[in-house]
Amino acid sequence: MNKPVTNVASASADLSRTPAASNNVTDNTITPAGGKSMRDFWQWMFSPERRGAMLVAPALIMLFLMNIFPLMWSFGLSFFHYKASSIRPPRFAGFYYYEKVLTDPVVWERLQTTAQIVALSVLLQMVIGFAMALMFEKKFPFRRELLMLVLTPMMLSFVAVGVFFKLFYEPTFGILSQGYAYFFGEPLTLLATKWGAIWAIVIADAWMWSPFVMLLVLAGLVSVPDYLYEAAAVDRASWWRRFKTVTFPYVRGLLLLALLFRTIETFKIFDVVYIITAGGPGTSTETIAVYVYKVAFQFFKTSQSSALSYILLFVVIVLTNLYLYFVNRRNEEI
Amino acid sequence: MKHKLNILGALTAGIFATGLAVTATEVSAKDIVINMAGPDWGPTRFLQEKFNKTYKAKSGNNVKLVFDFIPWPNFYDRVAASLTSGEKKYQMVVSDSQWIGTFIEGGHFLKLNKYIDADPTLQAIMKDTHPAFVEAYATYPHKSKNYYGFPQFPDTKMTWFRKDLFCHAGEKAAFKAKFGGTLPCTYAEWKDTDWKTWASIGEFFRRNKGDKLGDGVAADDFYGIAYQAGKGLDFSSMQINAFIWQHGGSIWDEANEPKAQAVGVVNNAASVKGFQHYLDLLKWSPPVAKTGQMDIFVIQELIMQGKVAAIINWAGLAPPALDPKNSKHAKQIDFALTPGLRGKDGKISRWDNIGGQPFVLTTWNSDEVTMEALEIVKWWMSPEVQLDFAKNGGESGLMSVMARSDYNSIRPWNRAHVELLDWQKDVWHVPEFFEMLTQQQEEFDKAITGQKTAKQALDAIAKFQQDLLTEAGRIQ
Amino acid sequence: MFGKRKERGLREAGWGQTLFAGAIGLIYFFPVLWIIMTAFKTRTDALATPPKFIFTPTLDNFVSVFWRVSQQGNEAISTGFGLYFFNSVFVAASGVLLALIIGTLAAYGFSRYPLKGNDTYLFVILTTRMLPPIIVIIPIFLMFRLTGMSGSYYGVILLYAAFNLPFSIWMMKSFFDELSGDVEDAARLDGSSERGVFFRICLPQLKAGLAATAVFALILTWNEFLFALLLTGSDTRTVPVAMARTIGGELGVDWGLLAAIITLFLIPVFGVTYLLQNHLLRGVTFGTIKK
Amino acid sequence: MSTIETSNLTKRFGDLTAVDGVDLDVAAGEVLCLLGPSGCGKTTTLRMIAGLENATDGDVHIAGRRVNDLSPAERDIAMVFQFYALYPSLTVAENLAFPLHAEKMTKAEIDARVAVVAGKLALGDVLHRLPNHLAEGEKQRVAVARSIVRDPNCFLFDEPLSRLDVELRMAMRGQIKEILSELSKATVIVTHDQLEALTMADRIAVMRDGRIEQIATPHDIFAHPKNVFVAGFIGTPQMNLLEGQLLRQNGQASFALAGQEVSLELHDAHDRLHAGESYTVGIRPRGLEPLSEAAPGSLAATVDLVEPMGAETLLHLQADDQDIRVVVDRHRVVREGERLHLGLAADKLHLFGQNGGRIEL
Repeated sequence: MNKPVTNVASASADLSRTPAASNNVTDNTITPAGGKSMRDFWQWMFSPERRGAMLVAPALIMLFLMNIFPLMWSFGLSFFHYKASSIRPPRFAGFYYYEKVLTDPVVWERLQTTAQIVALSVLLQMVIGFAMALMFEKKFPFRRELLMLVLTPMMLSFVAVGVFFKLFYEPTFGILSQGYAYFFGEPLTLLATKWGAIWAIVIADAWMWSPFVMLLVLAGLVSVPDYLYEAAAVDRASWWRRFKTVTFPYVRGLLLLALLFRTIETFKIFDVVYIITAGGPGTSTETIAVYVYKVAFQFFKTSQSSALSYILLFVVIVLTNLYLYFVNRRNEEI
Repeated sequence: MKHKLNILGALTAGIFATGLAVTATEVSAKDIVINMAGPDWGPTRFLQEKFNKTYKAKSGNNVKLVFDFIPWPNFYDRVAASLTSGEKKYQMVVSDSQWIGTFIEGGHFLKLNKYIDADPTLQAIMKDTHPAFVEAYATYPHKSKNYYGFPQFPDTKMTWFRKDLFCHAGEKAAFKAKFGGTLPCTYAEWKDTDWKTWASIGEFFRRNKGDKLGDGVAADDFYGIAYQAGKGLDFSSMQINAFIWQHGGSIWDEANEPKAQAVGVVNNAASVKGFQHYLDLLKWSPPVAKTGQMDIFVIQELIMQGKVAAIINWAGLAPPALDPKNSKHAKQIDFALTPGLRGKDGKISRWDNIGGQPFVLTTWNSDEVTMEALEIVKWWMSPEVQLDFAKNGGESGLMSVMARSDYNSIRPWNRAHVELLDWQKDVWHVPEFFEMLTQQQEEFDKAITGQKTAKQALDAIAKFQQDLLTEAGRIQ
Repeated sequence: MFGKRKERGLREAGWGQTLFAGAIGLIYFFPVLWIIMTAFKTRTDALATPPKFIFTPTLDNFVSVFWRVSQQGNEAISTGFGLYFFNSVFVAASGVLLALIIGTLAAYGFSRYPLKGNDTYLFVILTTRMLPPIIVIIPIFLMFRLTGMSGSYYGVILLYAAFNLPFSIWMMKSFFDELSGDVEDAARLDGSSERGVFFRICLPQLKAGLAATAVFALILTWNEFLFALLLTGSDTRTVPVAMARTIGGELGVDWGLLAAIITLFLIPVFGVTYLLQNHLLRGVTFGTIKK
Repeated sequence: MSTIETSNLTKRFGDLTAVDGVDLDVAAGEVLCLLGPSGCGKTTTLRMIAGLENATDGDVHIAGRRVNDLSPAERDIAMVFQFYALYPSLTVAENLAFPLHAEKMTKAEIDARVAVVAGKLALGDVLHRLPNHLAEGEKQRVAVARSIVRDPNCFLFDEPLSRLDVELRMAMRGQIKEILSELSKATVIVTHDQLEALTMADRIAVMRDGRIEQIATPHDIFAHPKNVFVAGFIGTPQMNLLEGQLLRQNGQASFALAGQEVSLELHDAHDRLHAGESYTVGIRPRGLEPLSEAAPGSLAATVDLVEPMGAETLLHLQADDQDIRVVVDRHRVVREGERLHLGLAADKLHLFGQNGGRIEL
């Protein structure tokens, strides 16, 4: 936006034509050309027109090496018959694997399962996160300390959460099951049915990540200007109206942001599922990420898993665009 | 090999390595490092510790064995990633028996026939290794004469039971009164125990909280029997295969490739009967059985914490059960043969699925490294080391060691282990094993959690395997 | 533009709110509390039925974190946890720091000197975080082997930096966007160099943003498992990988030991978050939300 | 010599021409105000002078030197920004010292200079506060102090007073003017507030749509607006601009204004006017005199609204749907609905041709 205008490049080009500069060239027979072109190159590179490019270059290079190159590699593989475990060289396959994946009912089933888990978990995260943010919005003694208690779950590893929640659900030893048995007389076998197992996963995941949503919402809440609340109070707005017209608009964008990040992350949910249910009972809680893991790493159907991943990427990109569309609309409104 | 942070990075490391190689050739005793991938648990830690303390290479080289201890839950992931990516990091690998086909066909595991043929010591070791181990741990194609590995930790399943309950006079009498048979206590009584008695045990020891149990009362709901019924890894196939084989059913037999079929074999009447038998017995197990999560660790926990009277589990998991730090009944747990199916002749069939891990060599090493690795194999398979291993929680693979008069008394489960070896078979070793295993576990789980009948599950398994193996060219 | 969304003073609620939030907070915190309690329990207590809330605490589990008994005899052998702990701190801190440095520079570039197709770049950067990581593992492995980075610190550090980069760029860019360009212009007029503008004018205003970005990146990196499992060697292994040792072996899950490791491993990230808590709250309005 | 010169200064953003061939010439010690409605290109012009914006075309000379290729820092100018642009992380004293770091000065010298300007702008009490803890007026004074702490070639102000309340604005206006006259540098002030421009400027450049409409002293601009835009823009209440056809001219010019025929005495301009063409007649609200009855050259209108302004009263009248503003003495009592006759004194008229240009009378 605010580009400073300097034209060092042209100024220095003038300079190099001065006698002093040409002297320099004749003085030394070996390095001057290199030295000069080096310096020119340097000046070219760091000229203001290229400042933006220079600033982002390290990041782009790093992302290219560490993310984009491997992605392109696997993208390429998705068009070949290839098994990572096999010594046979890849053979061209065209869109074979895309067709295969898109027509595979198993993939659609796994996507459906994933969607169910994502929908429930993200919804729960939004609700819990929002409720807790409202709770912490006001100032009260020990607010800092209590807030830390609530933030802790997201600092735990997936392994820790998975393993301990599985223990909580365990019918004999699990504290949840024992609590249930105390009231209902029989142990809780939550993981025995599809929906029980889905809820088991959703509870663990939502517990872990609601604090994330809470932080974002809280940031929105504390930025609502006081005068709006005062105005709402003067206008004798009901709690709900105040929430809808004053609070929510300030939080909506952040809520959408949380929604996007959590949807993308939950879409990839793997460890918690793998540890708590291993996809069971049967395959009823097997998410798409678990499925990709199996296909890629246990079955070594490298091409198929690559093709599948790219379809997933497409789905996520669509979701993201949708999200960005909403965010942009919001920014225009304000 | 220490990985230190090096500012100049890979380049310096490369030059440094070249420099080392040059200096190394100048002295006679070479530094040779054998990196070995292994799961992080007792049997491999023992190998490392024992090696560090006692191993001296005969060649005079300075041989170091460096274990990469990888947590069990992620062991396969780590090894598979390393091998298939061409990382070439490991010179030796502790493998699971099922994997070897995958990595042999991938060109990662070294065929040992030519080394065995050239070395009488190795020949003697192969001869002395129990045939069940050779078959399961060394051969590919399965049961062929191509050898690839040696037993690192051979494992079998056996019955773990609570002496204080099974040998309790009052309980014994009550059992007799109710079921007419003997509540097994001694080794001989357990040897005569079939699945019918096992079911009676399950029914007999089903006590509610507060009921009388042994000398006291049950502090919690108490159950009679449990065996593995878990969705993860192979935590149900290993037990279900036993039932299928004992009932005369079969799994797809890769030794008869390409004639062997899956449909009509995997789902034949005997197999279905065997699977149904397995399912029927689950009703006497703790409630976790209903969730399809009753894996080998859960049943271990159940007996250690006093929630169940008897289980069937691997010997490899037995040491903690005798450790009072982990087990509430460390003093009361004993081991016996697994129950089996009594035939018309009155004999008990005990076919079961073998466990444990072989270790193998990789293909990308210099001859020198390979020879040193084989020296380590010979050292490990030597009777003294094997005996010491058995004394420290392991099991020997050598028949000569197992035949020693004191072997059975080294650990309380050894007698059963040795006797059961003749009943061991293994699942498939073909590279498709993971797909077959995974799909089978899913279908078994559906039957365990009541979504399918035994027949439906086995039909689905047979069809899947038939299609998969036909596509792979293994069934014609 | 200015002061439009100034943080207002929080409204006061008294001890009543403390009680209410305390009750809810404790319920929410209960699983963590249970884990921490388990760290001080014997195995039998940990699995007791009915569950034990009052028990005789033991420090055995914490001893086991650092020492184990050898397979032969009864010598105490180091478990290497100290090294793993150091590795975790070192790798996470370096990765986050690197991502923060590179990400902040890039964010400054994207914010102040937009390129052609600026938004496209930003979007592509975001999408690199969207795939299940399992899919890029084989090529990354291969790359690491070619460059000799496998098992080294810098390999993982670079990977974690790249892993945190999209997030850092997005977050920092939104902070730069909220800064007034006038201040930078003023500095330019006052004779400041471009470097001076960035370091003396922009960065000091972004302390909160940097802190928030660092905390989020740290939380995401601290517990990273898959890449750590596959790309570290036995000397560079991090705690989450070493932690997995306690959930399968000859003993299923070693509840007390696992809980003890979780508890110890929670301390640094908890501490950092607590110290940066105020910044976190101010700086959390990141990403695509402007003003 | 501290001067600012721009010639043909142009800025295009894609298809949009924000600044279109601006020629300015500010002498040393002179204060030039760039005045115009928002979006007219005045701030962009200022930023191009400062070097914060790249000129698409044209030159900027500061102190006689072409500075197009120099960075803002090299141009040696001081600027006060609309939102003050105080460095939020530096205290007031550090803010004031900041521009001095670029000149090689000792710490003692810097401290001395800071003390001087702080004294001048009464900032002694707040030197150690952060900008966020200052009142609006204090921030403004810090911004001004920071600009004069150095001895730059020239000063640029971007809407310097727009964020102050009326009282502060008046005070600051005087203070800035005083300081500027002391420093006698070329100064450019951007503002949209004509009162600010009229009081502070030596000359005013009125801008619209990227062009300069008129540059002149405040008096000239007020007395001789060069075109309809300037006439309408300068002066409060706004000048009445009535468009009408010249019906005939015979010593007197008869215009059809607001549905009435109004004859005006236009002296020697007659021969430059043509019957049948449209003209705009401009007259300031204070130039209209309410008469009790119709007179030659008067305009009848109905009082619509009476707005007392203290010393005077502003009347809004309605004639054939045209709004006419008249300022009368507060003693004159007018009721809404009353019909008035407005006398148009010829010497207070401004006449503009069809192209909007002024026709000298």
